[in-house]
Amino acid sequence: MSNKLIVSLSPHEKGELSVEKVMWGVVIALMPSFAISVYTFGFDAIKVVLLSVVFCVGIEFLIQKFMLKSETTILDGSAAITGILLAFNVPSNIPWWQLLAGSVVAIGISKMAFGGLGKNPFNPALVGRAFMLASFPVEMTTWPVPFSNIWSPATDAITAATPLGRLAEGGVKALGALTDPPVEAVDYIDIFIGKVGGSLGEISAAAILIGGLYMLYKKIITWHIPVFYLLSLAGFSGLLWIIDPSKYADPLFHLLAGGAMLGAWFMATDLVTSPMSVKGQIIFAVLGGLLCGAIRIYGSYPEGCSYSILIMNAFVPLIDKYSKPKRFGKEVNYG
Amino acid sequence: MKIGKEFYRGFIKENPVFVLLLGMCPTLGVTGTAVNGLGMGLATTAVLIGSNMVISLLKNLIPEKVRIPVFIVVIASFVTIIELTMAAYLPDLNDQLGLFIPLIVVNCIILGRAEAFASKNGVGASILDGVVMGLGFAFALTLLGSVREILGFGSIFGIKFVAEEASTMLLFILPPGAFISLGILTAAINKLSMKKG
Amino acid sequence: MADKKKMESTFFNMVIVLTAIALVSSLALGFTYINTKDAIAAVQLKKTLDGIKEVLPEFDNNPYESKYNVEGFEGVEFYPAKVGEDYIGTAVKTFAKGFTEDVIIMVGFDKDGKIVNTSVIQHKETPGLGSKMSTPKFKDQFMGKLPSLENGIKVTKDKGEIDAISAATISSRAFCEAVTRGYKGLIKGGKK
Amino acid sequence: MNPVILYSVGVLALIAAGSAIILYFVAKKFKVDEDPRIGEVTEILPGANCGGCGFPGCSGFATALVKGADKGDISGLACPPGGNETMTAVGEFLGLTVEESAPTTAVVRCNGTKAKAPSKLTYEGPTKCAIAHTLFSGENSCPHGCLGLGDCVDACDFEAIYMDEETGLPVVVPDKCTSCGACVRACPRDIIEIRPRGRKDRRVWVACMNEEKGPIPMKNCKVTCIGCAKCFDVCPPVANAITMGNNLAFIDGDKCIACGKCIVVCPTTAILATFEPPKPKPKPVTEEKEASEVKK
Amino acid sequence: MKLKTFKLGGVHPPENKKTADIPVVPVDIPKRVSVIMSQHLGVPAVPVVEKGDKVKVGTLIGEAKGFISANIHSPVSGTVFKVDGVTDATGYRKDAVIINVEGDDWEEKIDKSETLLKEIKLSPEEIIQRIKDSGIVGMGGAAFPTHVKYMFPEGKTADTLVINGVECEPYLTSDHRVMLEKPDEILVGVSIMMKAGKVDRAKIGIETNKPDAINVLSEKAKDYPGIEVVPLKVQYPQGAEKQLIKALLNREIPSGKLPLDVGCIVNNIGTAFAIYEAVQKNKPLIERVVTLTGKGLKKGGNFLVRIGIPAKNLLEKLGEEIPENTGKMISGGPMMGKAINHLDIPVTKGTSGIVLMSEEESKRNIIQNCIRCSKCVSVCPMGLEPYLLEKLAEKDMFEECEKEAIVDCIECGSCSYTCPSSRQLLDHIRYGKQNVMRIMRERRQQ
Amino acid sequence: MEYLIIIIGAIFVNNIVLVQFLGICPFLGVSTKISTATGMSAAVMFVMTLATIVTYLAQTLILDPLHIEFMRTVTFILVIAALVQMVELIMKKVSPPLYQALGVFLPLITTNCAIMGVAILVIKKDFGLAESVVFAIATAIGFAIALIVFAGIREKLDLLDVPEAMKGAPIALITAGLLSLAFMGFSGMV
Ligand SMILES: Cc1cc2nc3c(=O)[nH]c(=O)nc-3n(C[C@H](O)[C@H](O)[C@H](O)COP(=O)(O)O)c2cc1C
Ligand SMILES: Cc1cc2nc3c(=O)[nH]c(=O)nc-3n(C[C@H](O)[C@H](O)[C@H](O)COP(=O)(O)O)c2cc1C
Ligand SMILES: Cc1cc2nc3c(=O)[nH]c(=O)nc-3n(C[C@H](O)[C@H](O)[C@H](O)COP(=O)(O)O)c2cc1C
Ligand SMILES: Cc1cc2nc3c(=O)[nH]c(=O)nc-3n(C[C@H](O)[C@H](O)[C@H](O)CO)c2cc1C
Ligand code: SF4
Ligand code: SF4
Ligand code: SF4
Ligand code: SF4
Ligand code: FES
Repeated sequence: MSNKLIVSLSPHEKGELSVEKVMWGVVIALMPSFAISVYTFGFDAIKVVLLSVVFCVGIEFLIQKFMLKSETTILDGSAAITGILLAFNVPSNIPWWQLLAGSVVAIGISKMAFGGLGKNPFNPALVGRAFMLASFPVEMTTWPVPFSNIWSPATDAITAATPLGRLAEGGVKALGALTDPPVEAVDYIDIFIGKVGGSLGEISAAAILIGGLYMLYKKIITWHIPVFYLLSLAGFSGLLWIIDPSKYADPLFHLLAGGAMLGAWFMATDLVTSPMSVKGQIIFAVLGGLLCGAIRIYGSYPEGCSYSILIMNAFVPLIDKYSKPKRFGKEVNYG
Repeated sequence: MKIGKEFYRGFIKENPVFVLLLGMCPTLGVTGTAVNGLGMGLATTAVLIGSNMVISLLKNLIPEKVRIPVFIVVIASFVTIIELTMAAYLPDLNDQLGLFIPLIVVNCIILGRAEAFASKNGVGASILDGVVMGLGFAFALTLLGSVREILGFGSIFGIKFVAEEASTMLLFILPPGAFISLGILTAAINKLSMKKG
Repeated sequence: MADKKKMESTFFNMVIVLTAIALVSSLALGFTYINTKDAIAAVQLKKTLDGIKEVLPEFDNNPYESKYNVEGFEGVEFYPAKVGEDYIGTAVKTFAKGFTEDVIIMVGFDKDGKIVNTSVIQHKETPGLGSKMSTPKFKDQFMGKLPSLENGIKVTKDKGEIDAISAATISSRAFCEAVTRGYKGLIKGGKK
Repeated sequence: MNPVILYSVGVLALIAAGSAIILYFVAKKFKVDEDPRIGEVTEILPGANCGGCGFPGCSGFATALVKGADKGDISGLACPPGGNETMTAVGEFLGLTVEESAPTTAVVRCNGTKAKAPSKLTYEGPTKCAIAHTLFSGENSCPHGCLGLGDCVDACDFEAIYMDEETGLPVVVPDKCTSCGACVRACPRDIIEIRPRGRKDRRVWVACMNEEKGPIPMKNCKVTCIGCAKCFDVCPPVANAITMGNNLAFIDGDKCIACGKCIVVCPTTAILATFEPPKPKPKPVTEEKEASEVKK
Repeated sequence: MKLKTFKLGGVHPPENKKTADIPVVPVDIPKRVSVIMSQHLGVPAVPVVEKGDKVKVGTLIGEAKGFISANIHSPVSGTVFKVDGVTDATGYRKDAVIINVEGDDWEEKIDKSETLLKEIKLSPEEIIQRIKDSGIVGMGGAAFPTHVKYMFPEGKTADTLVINGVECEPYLTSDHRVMLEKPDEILVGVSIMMKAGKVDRAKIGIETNKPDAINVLSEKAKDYPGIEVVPLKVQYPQGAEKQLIKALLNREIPSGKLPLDVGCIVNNIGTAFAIYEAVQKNKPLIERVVTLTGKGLKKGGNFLVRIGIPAKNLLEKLGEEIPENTGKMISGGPMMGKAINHLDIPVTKGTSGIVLMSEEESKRNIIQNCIRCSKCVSVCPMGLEPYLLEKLAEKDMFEECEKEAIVDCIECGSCSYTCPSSRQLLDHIRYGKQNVMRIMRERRQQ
Repeated sequence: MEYLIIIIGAIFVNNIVLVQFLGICPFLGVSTKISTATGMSAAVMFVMTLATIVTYLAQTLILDPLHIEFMRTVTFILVIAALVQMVELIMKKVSPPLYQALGVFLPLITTNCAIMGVAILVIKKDFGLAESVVFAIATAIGFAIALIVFAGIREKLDLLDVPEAMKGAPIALITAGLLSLAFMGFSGMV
């Protein structure tokens, strides 16, 4: 025995989990959506995602190295997730410098200013997106038509209305053949597998679902947040739809269209910015779903998902404070 | 030399905005452009000088218990005078600053300086304090306004330096941008003064 | 701390000092007011007239004084303009809900109902986006157009003739809607 | 006169007079009976709120002082950070005299440096002495020695104590130390002691707290006090400052005359001082560093 | 059928019970043993022998002092060398009686035979007195003086005796071996305890990773009225008494209460065996089964060890050296045990095992920021929020710690074990808990 | 319906702190703890409602008829200051516990733009008395929500050691900015 013995308090055994495993697991879960986006938007999709990841990871590295002068933790994968998700939330023809500005806000202001991984109250990718949306509304709402110019990089922006965009502008009529003259009806199968315009990562509900199930299987997330989020969104929109189907879109549409799926599975579940107790997570998800529906239906933004999650992020400390996990020996049972 | 030191105090060391965090509402509310910031800052400076002067003159006549109401009346009078003058002669700026002009009356700096300085010091010193603090405030507002204007509009004092059609980071003109820019500025000033010790 | 000369807080002192201060300051205010009153009023009037002037050809009456309203068009104001006794057109202050809140504009119609010019009076649209309503590129499209009575005026997306501001169809639409509302009101009220 | 002016003057005067009347009654009926001296004494105090005086914060101390003054006696109350100056000022304000207390400073009573008491174990866990103390005797196995994790450093509000990287021991900077005692309370091993600074800043103290019998601590640390009582024997009878107990020598700072004789006789160099001891008979001196500690 | 277990939290670390099949062998008595006077929870015993006194195996050498304390008997025969301090597992010095061994001469009253004595002759009060006299303490780890558990406060009664055969700690197999090798003795012991506690049913909880022990005991238990063996799902910390009672009886001990408050007495399997020996054979607690194991050891083993024998003698008996890359030695299991400084420390009544861990096993991972994954919350068997308690304790916010029920923590370590960021949760929680308990004590005294 | 629009508008869409920039000083100053934030919110709600009523009456009954609207600033601030003092007095007498809970915040409120701002806003918006009261209450609720949520975040950040240069005001401002960014989601809801 050559070395000094180690002395420490129990437990001496350590578990298998690590931050890296969790984070890279999410990256893997995001790959199906990435594949679909490449299939739909081609080279641009690869370019935007790569750039965004490089920006996010790079900014984190620079800040840690030169401003915080702490150890760099860029390999833990969280900045990569932020990068991918930020890219997933923008159109594929976004100019690179706008993406850079978004990354600076996402990583620099919303994450590193608070001290890095785990300390940020708001979801960085969503802050980045909200920042870009407010700053560059033109570019952020100009979606290239799917399958056009897949392999030739950014030609002129050709706008393809997203399903939610059509809803916001034209009401429920704009979705189907009810309009006069009729436009092509929104095909639910298309939105499910991703043959529609929109941000990179949100187009295919199916791919997101695959990734989400993978995370469930790997125990990276629990089912509560996505399921309750989607349920409450469906419930809210469903109620209105039952009251007046000619005015409001049906709940299935709300679930499949836009960022609801991406948000519910990948962004509302962000560990750092969601509540700790199961009860808290349910409150968070249900209110988030309601807000998402309300913003979509009554607000001026066609897509409420990001804002609903950001708003709920703000409430997380309060939820944490007032919804404690079930304590042992609190509700006593004398069997 | 002493004056230089005073100005350092008002602009950096005891800057009402960055350091004392007073008068935040106008600071955030009207700094969409550098001009607005400057206008607001100067209006506040004018009130501050006036109220400091009057209060230091009256300081021995004011009974302790009605101190605050007297101060408030004095300040409010100056504010109204400024308000009316601006409405008459600077109508555009007045429109831009809107509600925040009458609210100068509740700007904590003014009452704060009245309490902390003018009611204890002579007229000359009080006027100097008003000038220094007011200009410090104006400086902060102009700085913040410039930063927001540059980032948000791509212009400075109304002079555009990017193409008319180019996208700029509009967020910085919106409310969140106000908070964020000020946050970053105060952090920078923190860092500076930390280095200086 | 213990300043000897300070006035003591007796009832009498307090009331007197406070009232005296109030007297002095209200006097000061009153005089300022009287001295600035006319200037302010002039500025105000000029602003309204300038708004009307911008959207109508030369006139020599005071349209502000002959302002009228039309039933069914609450919130829309009509300012008829004349040269001498000849009616030359009406400036209409009208509105419609935009991206965030109401967009308020002034539209000038000549005596045939053709649009002379438009100007934005107040809006809360996104800067750099909806706010482009006041750029000539957008505004000038309206000059000389005669809105149709049943359809008013519309953006191309709605099969109309106005090119919307890119990525701000909602604002553009609101603008058109406001013009249409003004026009319809003008017709209903019977041009004067 | 213009009616506008008349109206405005009237209205404002009315409101102002009204407010003044109300305020007068506020002031009269609900007078707060706080002793104004408390606030003023608080102003005199340094405002560090360190608790060194034994009261909750400076205002608590001020209350106690004023109460004491009413009884005509504030002796026994002292503000360590403010020192005599502050207490004299307070005393002057309250019209009382304050006895001068000898200036004091904190000293570290362990000299088990990394070299003298090499570590045999590696500790893994939070860098808090209080936590390590509950776990084990320390990396160098001395159950009375410094754990070197710096609770005392964290406790000091005045940056008067820092960790020497090389020795692994805390070092007090006497000029910054206010004798507030926060470090004393923080150290789980009672290693830090507040001692008189001594005349001309000359202090002598036993830098060891080990209560074991000689040979046992010697295994862990070369500079441990073995309780041999040689210092006790040389201490001049005029001073008689040294007491023995629990296999440990203790030098009473009030009695010590800082002659430095004990330093020379200590077989393990467990006694430290802030000055060069009188020339000893040539003796193998190991690494000067510790002996001349705290000279800066 | 769904296996019983507790509902809230829990983890399942790798079991590594490689010594489960190795029979217990006695360790030779060395020339000198040191018997520490504070081997149990509570007030240390007071030595009642002096230097030079002759002692036999079973002679009382330390007397209980105070209500919660236990007698200590000589584990060997010989002469008292001295009464002095020895360093214990943590490096602090404790009072001990050091005895030079001479032969193996037992007190006459002790029945050394192997025969099984089933008939219980003593009355409950006599049983409790015997337990007390024999210095029996809990063998489950905490070493709580056992007789105290049977001296019910006024107005309290128990209805169930819970026997803890869970041994949920990884590596350790001493309870497992005792169950396999002494099933009858255990069951008699349990019957004695039932009589002492005036209860008519006993439940023995055993996790299903010990199927042989479940089989043997449930087979034999048929002959003993009121005793039931309950297989439990494998999950740590099932062995903690609150969780065990929850698993077996679905009763929850309220915060701050004892098992007796829900009508239970909990004792370890080894305690049952010790009680059998004390009551039926009049043999005080002078030896126990200790597991010596570790990945680096070729074999490892289970040993019957007299109290006071240095731990290194187990290794000698095994015929192995300390593995080259040993990084940590633990007395007890890897989840709850204490790291020890060297192997010269004497075995005590509470030593259930010695685990040697390699350097990489024992090095902690780099601490990262808490990512709020809530894993610690979900594994905490007490329903606490370890991530929060850690932060509050670190910042010395003891008032808030108290509000967050830090004293409920059973120090199981599940949270630290699970944390993906390798945060030192339990370390800080312990610190907070100690301070909160101190504050509460001070408050009570006022 | 009209009231609903006023309420939602004042609480969320045009939140007084996050969108209108009024009452920022207490928002930054009294938000380090949830408990104090709650106390402050209650005090603001109380005073804001009262002040709005009183200033509304002052405007419609005194200033308007006499055509001395230019005296608004002076009158309002005096009335508010006097009112706050009076409330303090009455509260102390009638309900000491309430005074304990809210009283400490009262002096802070005199120089709070939010109170004065709302008083002026209701005049500018031509609200009736009932509408003004609803607006004042809703605005105060908006203030309370922003303040309490913000306090929650800050309480949490206190435990988390943010970088040295960001401690205090900078991080509070950035958090407020992000909060305001999140609240942009409500835009257009009325
Ligand atoms: C932050 C933000 C601000 C916007 N502001 C406006 C606006 O002021 N006016 C407008 O018409 N559309 C605005 N929009 C865009 C609308 O949501 C909508 O996408 C657009 O009007 C659709 O019109 P298009 O068909 O011209 O793209 C904004 C969008 C965002 C994200
Ligand atoms: C101060 C104290 C008093 C106790 N009193 C009793 C008691 O009266 N009855 C009882 O059954 N157990 C009593 N216990 C024992 C505990 O319930 C528990 O079994 C013992 O602390 C060991 O628990 P552990 O091994 O789970 O840590 C007491 C423990 C302590 C620390
Ligand atoms: C986390 C934890 C795990 C425990 N695991 C066991 C165990 O596996 N076996 C056991 O007998 N006691 C275990 N205990 C101790 C029991 O809680 C309880 O104190 C013991 O069974 C009482 O019996 P005793 O007094 O006879 O030792 C554990 C305690 C804790 C806190
Ligand atoms: C399940 C899961 C979801 C995540 N979602 C996001 C996200 O939506 N946006 C983001 O920036 N980071 C996300 N991350 C990465 C990381 O948690 C995040 O960057 C932290 O908020 C940074 O402190 C996610 C991580 C996990 C494990
Ligand atoms: S060194 Fe100790 S006694 Fe001296 S100031 Fe620091 S904490 Fe107080
Ligand atoms: S002196 Fe005490 S508190 Fe300071 S480092 Fe040493 S053990 Fe820790
Ligand atoms: S050690 Fe305490 S806090 Fe951690 S899981 Fe166990 S009971 Fe919960
Ligand atoms: S398990 Fe670790 S990382 Fe996860 S919440 Fe708990 S302390 Fe934080
Ligand atoms: S400036 Fe608005 S509250 Fe201080």
